[in-house]
Order: sequence, then C-alpha cells, then structure tokens
Amino acid sequence: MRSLIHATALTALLSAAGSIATAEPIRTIDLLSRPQAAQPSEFQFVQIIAQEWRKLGLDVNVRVMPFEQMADIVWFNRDAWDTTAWQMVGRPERSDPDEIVFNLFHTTTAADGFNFIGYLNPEYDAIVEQQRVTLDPDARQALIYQAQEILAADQPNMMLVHPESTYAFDNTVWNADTVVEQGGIGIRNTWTFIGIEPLGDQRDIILNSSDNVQAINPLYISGGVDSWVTELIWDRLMRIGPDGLPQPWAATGHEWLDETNIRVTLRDDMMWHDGVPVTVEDVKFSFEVAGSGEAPMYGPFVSNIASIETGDDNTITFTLTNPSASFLTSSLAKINLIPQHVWGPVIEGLSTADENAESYQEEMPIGSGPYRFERWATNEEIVLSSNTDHFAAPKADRWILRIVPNVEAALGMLRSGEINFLADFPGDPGVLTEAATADGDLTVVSTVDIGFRYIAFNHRRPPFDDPAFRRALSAAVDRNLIVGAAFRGFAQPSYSVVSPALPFWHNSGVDSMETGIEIAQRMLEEAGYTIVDGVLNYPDGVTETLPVE
Amino acid sequence: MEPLLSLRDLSIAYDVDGGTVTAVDGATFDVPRGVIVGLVGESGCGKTTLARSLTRVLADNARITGGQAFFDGQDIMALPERQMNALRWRKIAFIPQSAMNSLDPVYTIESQLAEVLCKRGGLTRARAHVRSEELFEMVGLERGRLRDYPHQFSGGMRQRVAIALALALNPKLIVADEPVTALDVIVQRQILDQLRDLQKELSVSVIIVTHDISVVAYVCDQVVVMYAGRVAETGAMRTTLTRPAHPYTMGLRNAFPDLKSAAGVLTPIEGAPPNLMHPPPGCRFAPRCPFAQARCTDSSPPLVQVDGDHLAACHRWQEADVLRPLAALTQTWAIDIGATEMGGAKS
Amino acid sequence: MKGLTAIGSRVLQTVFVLWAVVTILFLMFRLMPGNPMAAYIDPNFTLEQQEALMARFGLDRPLWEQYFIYLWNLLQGDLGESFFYREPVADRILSLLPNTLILTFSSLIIAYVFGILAGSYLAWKRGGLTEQIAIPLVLTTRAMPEFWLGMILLAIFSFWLGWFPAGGTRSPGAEFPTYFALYTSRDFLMHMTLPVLTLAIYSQGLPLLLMRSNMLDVMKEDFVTMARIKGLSSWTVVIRHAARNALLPVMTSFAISVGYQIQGNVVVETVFSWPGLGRELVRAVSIADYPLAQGAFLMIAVVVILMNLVADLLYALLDPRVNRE
Amino acid sequence: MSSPVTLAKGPQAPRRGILRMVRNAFRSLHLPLDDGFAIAGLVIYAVFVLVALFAPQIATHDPTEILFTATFDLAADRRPGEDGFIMGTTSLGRDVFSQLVYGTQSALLIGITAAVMVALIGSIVGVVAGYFGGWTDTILMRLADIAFGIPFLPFVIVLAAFLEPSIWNVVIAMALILWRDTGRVIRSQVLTLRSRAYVEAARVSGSSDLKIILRHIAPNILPLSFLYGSIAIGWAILTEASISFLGFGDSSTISWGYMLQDAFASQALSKNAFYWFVPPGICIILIVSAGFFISRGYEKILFPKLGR
Repeated sequence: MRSLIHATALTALLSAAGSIATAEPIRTIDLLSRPQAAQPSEFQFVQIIAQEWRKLGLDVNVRVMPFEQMADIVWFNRDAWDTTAWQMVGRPERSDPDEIVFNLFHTTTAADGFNFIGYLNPEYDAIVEQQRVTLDPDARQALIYQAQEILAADQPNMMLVHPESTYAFDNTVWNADTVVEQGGIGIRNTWTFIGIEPLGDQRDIILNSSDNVQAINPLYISGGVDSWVTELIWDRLMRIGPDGLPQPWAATGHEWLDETNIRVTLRDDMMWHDGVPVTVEDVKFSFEVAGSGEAPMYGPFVSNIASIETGDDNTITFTLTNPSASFLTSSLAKINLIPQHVWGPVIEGLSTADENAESYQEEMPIGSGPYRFERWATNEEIVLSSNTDHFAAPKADRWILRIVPNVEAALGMLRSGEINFLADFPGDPGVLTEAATADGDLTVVSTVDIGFRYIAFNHRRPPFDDPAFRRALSAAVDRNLIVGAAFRGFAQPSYSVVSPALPFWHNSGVDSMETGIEIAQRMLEEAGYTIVDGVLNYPDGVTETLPVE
Repeated sequence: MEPLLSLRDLSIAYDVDGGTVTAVDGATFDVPRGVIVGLVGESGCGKTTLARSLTRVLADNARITGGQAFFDGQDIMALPERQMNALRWRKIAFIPQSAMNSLDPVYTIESQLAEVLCKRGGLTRARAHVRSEELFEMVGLERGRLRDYPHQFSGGMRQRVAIALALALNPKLIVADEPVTALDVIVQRQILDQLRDLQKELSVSVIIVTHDISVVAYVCDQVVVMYAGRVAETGAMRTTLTRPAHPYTMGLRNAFPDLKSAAGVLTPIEGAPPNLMHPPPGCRFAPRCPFAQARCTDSSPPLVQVDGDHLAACHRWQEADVLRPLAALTQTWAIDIGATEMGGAKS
Repeated sequence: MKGLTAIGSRVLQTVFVLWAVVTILFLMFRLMPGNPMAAYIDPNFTLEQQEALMARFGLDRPLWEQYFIYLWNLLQGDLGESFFYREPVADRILSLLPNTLILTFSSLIIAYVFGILAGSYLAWKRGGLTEQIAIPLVLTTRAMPEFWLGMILLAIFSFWLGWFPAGGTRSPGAEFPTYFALYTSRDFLMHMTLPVLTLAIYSQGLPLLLMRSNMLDVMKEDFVTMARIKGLSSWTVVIRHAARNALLPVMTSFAISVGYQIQGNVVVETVFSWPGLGRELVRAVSIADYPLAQGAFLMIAVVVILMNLVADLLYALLDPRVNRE
Repeated sequence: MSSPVTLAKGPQAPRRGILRMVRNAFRSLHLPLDDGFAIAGLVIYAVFVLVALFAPQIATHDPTEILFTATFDLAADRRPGEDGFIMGTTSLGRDVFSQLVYGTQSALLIGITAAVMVALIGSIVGVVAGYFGGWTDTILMRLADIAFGIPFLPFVIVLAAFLEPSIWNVVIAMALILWRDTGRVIRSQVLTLRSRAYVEAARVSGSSDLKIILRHIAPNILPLSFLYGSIAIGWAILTEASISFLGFGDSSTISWGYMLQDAFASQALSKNAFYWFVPPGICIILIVSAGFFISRGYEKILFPKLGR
C-alpha cells in the first residue's frame, strides 16, 4: 500500500519531466509460469513479481503453461520470449559450482545450450574457463567469487530464492542421531539410507515419492527419483559427502600424478550382487561404456578422459585431455560402476541396434552397492534389501519406495506408519512442522538447497539487453516477500547462483540487495527511462527492435 | 344342480384422483356347471374388472366394496388370501386378452407351462413335459414348438398357447377376457371352435368376456349383458339375443355383425357410457335409450324375471315385444336422443 | 443365419470405429503444440543428441509415413516405445491393466448388485417416503466429484479412523508369488476397499434408477399380472418375471458402464495412489510421453469400444426377441 | 375505434414487445413447472444465477488477489472470521468466500455453454440425420459411433494438456464428443415424427424442408434437447472439476474445481480447513443435482408413463 502511493506521486513527477521526449513506450512484457497445480510457489511468486513490476509502469502479461510448452518456447524458440520463471534443481554433483557457473552463462552454450538467456560477456567467459583448469582450491575459489560478483553486477537473471528441502521421518522407528543431513541436499540422501538405525522391530525404510520411477538403469540419467535408487544399487569411485565435497568410496584414494593424470586405487573387498568380485577391469569398462555413445547422457562426464589404464595393484589411471578442477565430482563421483560380465554382452548387442543402453532395463539389476534390487511393482513400489556384505552395509533391512501421487495421502501415511520416511513432499512444509509438533513422533528437517528459483531475462530482446533495466527490475521485488508469501518461510533469499549451502564456493559478499519500488524507480530514472501516461518508456533515442522469430 | 359360480350383489370400486369409481355395481348372476357364459358390454362397463375379481388379482387401487361370489359354495371374496391362492389356476384359470403381452417374453413356452405345472400343479419336470406336449396337442399346436419363445408364434397360435396354459391344471372355471378380440374373423372362429370343443370335452365352465355380441352368439350358452357396472340383462343365449328385454341388448345386437354371416347394416348406439364417478340417477342407460321415460331417470330399475332364467333390468320390460321391432330400425337410434332425454332428465 | 449376419456387421462396425479412433489418436498427438523432446532438456544434452533421439522415435519422418508405420506396428501389437520409460508401451500398459480392471469390475459389481436390489426395493415401495428421500439422495451421489468423495472417505476412514490404508494395492514390501495370490489376499482387499467404495458410491446410481424405472414398467406388464393370477408366489412373480425382464437393459448398461468407469478411474487412481492405467495416462500426458499416452488412451478406448459391442451382443443374448431367427 | 389502439401502441409498445419476447423465450424452454424436484432445481439455478450476476457486489475481495496483513505478511490460512475474512483464506492468501462467489460464474459459464453446445450440436445432427436419412444419416451416425468410441475424460485431459489451460477446454471437448448421446436419441425421435401424418401432409403440400423442420419437428424435440442439455450442465461442471484436480486446470480463472485442487494441493485436509474444501464440493453437488432434478422434470414431460 505504502509503495503504491509513492509510485503514483513519482509517476506524476516523471511524466511531467519526460513528456517532451520522443521516447518509445515499452511493449507488453510476457512473464511465463508453470501452472499452480504443478508449481504453487512459482505461480505465486510470479503473481507477486508481476504485481510489483506493474507499479513501475510496465505492462506485464503472465502466461501460465505446462512445462513442456514453456520449455518449447524458452529452449527451442530463444528469440520468442521476454521473461520466465525457471528452476535449477539441486543434485549432489552440482556441489561443484562448475556446471552452474559455466553452462548457464558461457557464450558457447548460448546458441543451443543452457545459456538460453543469451548472456554474452567475454570477461565472464574468461573467468569461468580459467576456474575449470585451476586445480588449486583457493585460487579457484577466488575465481568463482569473482564470477559471482560479475553476475551480481550484471543481473543476467533475477535470483529469487534457494528453497529449503523439507523431509521428515518417524523418530519412534529411526534413531534421529543416525540421520545425516547433507549440505544443499537434505536428509534424504544415500548417507542417511546407509547409516539410519532402527530403534525397534520395524527395520524397513519405507519412503514415498510422488513421481513414478522411470528406469533403474546405471547408464541412463532418468527421473530425479530414479537416482535415489541407482545411487544405492551401484557404487561409484567417489561419493559427494555430507559436506558437499567428494570423498573416497569404491576407491580407497586418489593421487594426481600431474595436471592431467590421476591414479585411483580400488577397494579389494567388493563383490557384485551376483557374487562375482569387482575388478579394475570392471571400472575401466564402466568409464568406457559411459563414453561409448551407448549411454549418451553420461558422455559429457567422461568426454575429458583421453585414456584409462589399469594397473596390477588394483589401480586405475585416468589421463585427461585438459586439466579439470571438477573431475572428482563430475566424473569419479558420477559414473556408476557396472559389472562387465553382465553389461559386456548387452553393450555388444546394442552396438548394432537402433536403441542404446538407455532402453535396456535389466530384469534383475546387478550392482555392487549397499542395497540389492529385489522387486519392482510398476508405479507402486520398489523394494531393495540390505547388502550385508558391503563395506558400508546399511543398518536397515530393506528400503521400500512407495509411489504416492497424492500429497495429502503421503502425509496421512507418515502419520499412520504406512511410510516412515517422508522423502518427497511437494506440499506446504508448514503443515509438516505443525504435524510434527502435534504428534511428537515426527522429526522434520529443512535444508537449504543447492538449487534455486529465478526469473530469467531474455537478453536478445530489449529492454532486457540493458543491465540497468535488469537491475531495476530485480531491485523492485523484496526477496523476503517471496520467501514469506510464496515459500511460506521455507526458503532463503538468493543473490547468487552458487548456493550458501556450498559455503566454500559461495561469495557472501554479494548477499545483499537494496530493494523497493522507489529504489527501482530511481534506477530506471537514472538510466533514462521515463513514464508517459503511466507507461514506462525507453530512454530517448532508443527504439525497440525485436529479433526476427 | 347348484351353479358353479353365483355372484350376489358384487361391487368393485377404484380409488382415483378426486373420488371413487364404482366399476361393478351390485352384479348378480349365476354360472352353471359345464356351460359357456358370455359377459358382454361396451368397454368400461366393468366386465373386465368383474372377470379379474374372480381371481382376486385387481389393480392396486381397486377394492371389493360388497357382495359375494360363491364358487363351489365358498364365498371367494371372503376367503383368506392363502386359501384364495390355492384356488387360483387350479380351480379358476384365466385366458388374457392379449397373449402376446401376457406371456413372459424371455422364457420359452415350455418353461412357462412347466412353471405352472410344477409350481402350481406339483408335477415333476418330466411329467410336466409330457403334460405340456399333451396340452399342445389338445389345442392343436405342434409339440416341437414347445421350445419356442412367445414372439415366434402368430397371434392365433399364442391364443392357443394361452388356452393350453389355462387348461394345464384342469380348472373348473376358465375366465377368458376378450380371448379373440385382436384376431381376424377366421382365426377367431377357429379359436372359439377349439374352446367350445375343449369345454365340452372337459366339461369345464367358461366365462367369455367380450364386447362383441357376435362372439357370444357364436359360442355361448348363457349371456350376461352389462352396462355401466350393472347387469342389464341375463339369460340363456338364444332367448336373450332373439327376444331381448332390455333396449341396450337390442342396441348391441344391431351394432355387431354375425360371425356366421357377414350381415348388412350396423347401427352403433349413439353417445357414450356415463362417467361412473358421478353416475346418473335412475337407469344408467336412460341418457342413451331411445325409449327412456321420466321414471327411467328417477329410479333405478331392478333385475326382474322376464321368463325362466331370463332376467332384465328395465322399467319397460313388459313392453319389450313392442319395442323390439322399433329397435331394429336404424332411425330409432339415429335421433339425437342425448339432447332431448338428457335435458329432460336434468330438469 | 440372420443373427450371425447382424453380429458380423456389428463386429465390422467395431473394427471401423477402432480404426477411426486410432487415426484420430495419431493425429491428435502429432498435431498438438509442444515439443515432444522438451522433457529431455538437460545442461549436458546437445542438439545432435536431441536429433538422434527424434530419429530414434521416427519423429523426423513425414507425417503420413509415421502414420503407416504406426498402423503397421499396431497390427503387430507394437504400441511403440515410451519416450520416458524407454520400454515397450505394450508391456507397461499390460502390467497396469489388471489393476485397473479389477478396480473397475469390483466396484461395478458391487454398484450393480446394490443398485439392482435397491432399485427393485424402491420400485416396490413406490410413492412412499422412502422414495422421496432416496431419489434425491441417489441423484446427489451422482453429482459428487469423485475425487472429492474419495478425499473425504480417505480423511475419514484412513486418516481419522485408521481402518484402511491410504494408498497402493498392498502393504509396503508385501510379497505375493502371483497376481492371483495378491488379488485374493486380505491385504489387497483392505487396500482396495476405499477406492472401490468411492467408485461404487458414484456408480450405483445408474443401475438403481434404471432398475427402478424398469421394474415400475414391467410390474405394469400383463405377464406379471398373469403370474399373479396363476397363483405363483410373490417371490416368483417379482424375481422370475418382473426382475428378470427389468434386468435386461440393466445388464447391457453394465457393459457400457465398464467403458465409462474405466475412464473415470483416472481420478480415483490418483487419489488412492493406485497403480493403474488412468494414472499412467495422466502422467504420460503431462510429461508429453506421446507413445505411452497414446497407448494408454488406446487401451482405454479399446475397452470402451469392446464394451459397447459386448452391450449389444449381450442384449441379443439375453433378450430372445432380438436376432433369434 | 382506431385511435385508442394507436394510443396504446405508443411508447409502451416496444417494452411490451420485449416482455412478450422474454415470455415467449421463457415459454419455449418448456420449463417443467409441475414437478417438485424440477422446481427445486430451478430455484437452485436461480440463486446461483443471481450470485453470479452480482458476484462483484457480493464478493469481498478480488478472488485472485494475494492478500497481505497490515504488517505486509501474507494473509494465508486464516480461519473463517479471522481478520474479517468471512470464510477464511487459502494457503496462498486468497479469500475463500470471494473465490466461492466468483466460482459460480465459471460454473454457470462452463455448464451452460457446454449444455447449449451439446444440445445444439446433438439436435442439429439428430434432426439432419433423422430427417434427410440416406447417406447423410449414415455418415453422421458413423461419426456418432466414433464419438462413442472415444473415452471422454482421457480426451479432455489430452486436450487440456496440449492447449493452454483454460476452462473452455472442457466445453470444446464436450462439443466434440458428447453430442453423440443427444444426436442418437433425437434422430430416432425425428424418425418417428417424420412418419407422422401432419409431417407427411406438410411435405406433400410442398413445404420446404427447413420450414417443416422448424415448424413441425423442432418444437417436438425441444424438451428432449433440454433434457440432455440439463444433464450436460452437470457433466461439464464435474469434468472441469476433475481436470482441475488432475492439474490441467486454468489457475487464472477461479472455479470450484480449481478451489478443490488448490485446497487438496495445500493439504487443506491435514489443516482441517473444512471451510475451504467442503463449500465448493457442496456447491458442485447442488448445481449438478439441480440439473438432474430439472432433467427428471423433462423426463416426466416426455415420458409421462415413467412418472410414478
């Protein structure tokens, strides 16, 4: 209310001052959002942002559409949109900032990659290229800091929040002390599933997912839920630890021989679930298949590997084409180890077929991980059982994933004991915390996510090519309002694409922004924008030319 | 010999919106053993209601308001439902007007015969089958058609089926409600012949309800003429039809062709039967009667003996011999009696 | 002979409808806006990879060619491969179909048994107070959104009273050697109760009202009166004659209801986390998995079309008046 | 003699003309006014129509407006009466009462347009097929067969997913599919009408087809169209609700189905927010059963035998 009064007063002033100019009005700006049914928070913050922007004299048209249509426009028709809500989800391998800072903003990904906003900044390109090959963590940290500062100044996107991932478990079934909170990910993680200790007779972890499992395939990066399963069935040389840093897993350790050679030693006590021992040849095979084209989604993670040598002493040596700072996270902690005796013939058969390994669903998936595959009832449940021979054998007996599309039912099941670990909760987290207080036997844990929500500006279309305009739009909205009104408090204001959940990489120097309608109006005024008859106009002399769609 | 059925003052009324309709009002007549009695009258005169009342299966809104019906000495109107039900079909069977609608379309004829034979006659399935074939032969149908469904028969054949069904349990009385109405004349005659033959053979009593006096003339021994819920005239068929004492019977005779000889001019009775919710005072036929006098509209004529078992309910019965020739003339009935007589009646 | 010809032409008509629906489906899914590849946007996914994917699913060919390939594959029982699950659509659908069918048939059988009994009862008690209350009540059950009813039943019987589980077909981790063992277990019965109840409450209205009005009609028929005149017991009159005849259209409506119900299941399967065809369809549509959506849709359509056929044949079978020469 | 007539035709005449038109239009609806249920149904409709017309006056807020408290906090999950919200607020801070009131508009809009489409298309198809017969009939009836082969709800889901979310998707789908029942029934009705003596007479006397259809056929099939139309109202509203629940609804237009979806997605059950998810359900039940009640009234007009 208060800001509205200011806005009108200012509008009067501005229009009086700028009426003589030959300025051109800014067209109606589209703001894309997914439907409320799918994304209530997004729908809500888009409404709020549109309300605020309109106070600046912008004509904002909110267009609500399902993700497929939105992606079709944003991704495949890059000249055709103005602004859109967008989301980056947190994944363990995004604990290394490279993927985000490089792919989202580098010039090379602007044409058909993830830089769909068309941000072009040679200075920035140089910095993110440099951090890729800087192996010294401190030096690399400085570069990542610098990149964040450039982004803060340019505001290529309007960062909004890092949501909090909220999960819950039954503390009468599970020992709360054994639940592991992984930074940027939350308590639903492999460490928890391995370490969680039953208190009584119920020794099965029964968790829910609102989405179906797409595939259980170590060579296919499929749905988000699928990774919960694959991470338990298959081991990797390294795993991202609760602190967000890679730590030895199937490997006992690693050693950089030089900038492009790294030697890894494999544990010698590992067996595949069918009883065959895990060898370095299996490891070599796994990385080769990932790069063979039969597993296209894994290709990028091994594309930097020039060659792989196995040694007699249970070692594997990777030779890289270029030095890579994120190799441990994005390759060693990413590639699933698969048994050559199972996959060898399969891959051979596929090499002549149309399909690739992504279409191959093993009847009985065989890995070496802490859980074995037991059963899969389509769209209903997946049952894994504890691999007691594993070096990190789980304390629980079974891991049972139930597919529960109805959020309300998921919560009901948690309270009735039908499930004992709420691993997916698209609903209102406030309800969870209230339920926990009321019941006493539920523990709710919220964790700030690596992922984030933002409004993407299309730099190909004026006025979003003007950093000053972007800065003003960004400054118009109080992030705390978004946190409170769209996320019910379960989020943190975001000012950087590198989440505060990654304390080593996050530059807290950019963690503030003066916001408010008056501030935004002043910024626009200073950049030469005017208001004529309540409509925001371009600075004098600037004409609106849109790219040909 | 005591008659098989004696109706005494039987009255049946329907409860309808806005009042009561007395469909049968004090009906009194006898049905001797081993004869065919024709119950004749225009539609709506109560004859069907009367016929149905003999089975005591009436519409939901109908009730017996008075009188008795002695069947073999028992008043069936006063029998408890259980005992009445014991009589149904075993003693009193029924031939419906339209056999098409009266046969259940989803069962074969055999199964419908068997239903009666087993459930009501206590026969075994096997005996029932034998009996069914026997019945089919009796009514002149091929036994091979027992397995057929009702819709596969022609109208006349269905009527034979209905007769077979009625005969199934050797009843003493068969009530046939317009048994041949829907059929063409040739088939009518065949069916009636069949009925007559079987009746003689089995010496069963039959009541044929009909609006067609020629049917009565063709097949009945006795006749009961009903008008507007009341018995107008009753007696031996030949006497009653050749020497009717009631103008209504005289009129009826003119209105129908002879079954045997397709007769010449037909003279319908003008006007319509009275509304039975508010029947006119006096003789109910008076408004349409060419011979009505003042007393006719004042008081109701009682049923009086004309001659032997020939009874009639007309004030002018004694003048019957004089009136009869007049009634045979078409112009007697053609004058607009409604206007004059009705007007007179009302004043 | 005549009957056979009639059945033959009815079957031909069914084949024609199937072909038409298949064609409509094909066009519908190909001509609608939205990029089928949009679901695979990933920072690491290159344009070439996307094109390779398009080629793999034959989406790079001309439309008419795609159509004939689709028809040809369909004739061989090949519904294509799911974009999302990367497995044959037919396998997936066939593994879900039993769950949907069992839900559909159980609820309909309950609905019809109840509806037929209650409908007959109401016909018997016509004009009374029972009817004055029952008819609006029945109409109301048909006016309820199924998901709303389901949610409320869920809240009452599962969350609040805790009598029945809140979703799925079996307890977590419960193992059954065969589908038969699962479907005959107490566990399955408990899980099935609420969804079946929801569907049954919704579907009982049709057989009930149909049975009632048919009974009222049939009770006025001469053959029912005749049955009474024959002195047959009330039971025989009502059941053997009245109900048997009134049941005819109700039974054929059962087949048609199967078709209707199987589409309505979509909503209830979502409420009760039931792994069925409807839920799969909704999910496939929302992730633009065309082959899967198309396959699930087709399977539902096939059930609908076949049930329309069954309804007609059933009528011929149950009513001797039809096609018996 | 003539002057008073001219006088009476003065300024009042046009208004009287309109009145008569309204009355005639009203009469042509063949409203089933002799049936208790049907009257109850009509009264329910009348109330909802009034609410829809005066929604801006009745509603206390803009139903899509995000509401804040004086201290700039989101006014979410307010109980009825709290902070002056009659029926409380949603989890996203919208006024429940206002949504309920505005939901009436969408419900009537969807219901009535769908009913009109279904009745209109079905009647046209039925009349054309039944009246002209021959190839026209064959083609139209094969189309009806096909429409009978398309599962309705899945069809709406696909349509709603591919087109931008809108309440009109339901109406479009109904127009494309649900004319089939109406069409078939009206066709058979027309077939019997066509063989009636007066239609034959009109045809022999050289009346044009259009004239015969409008004069002799249309009035006789109107009640039947209305019967199917009044059932279609319910179908449309229920379908819209289901589509919303499945997440294919239009969140920029407030409908009862949208409200229910919003409530369930926001765990209104767990929050015991009965004031939020019960009223829209009741409203749907009321308006849909009102349609059924009215349809029973039409049934009585059409098939008096069924009456009791």
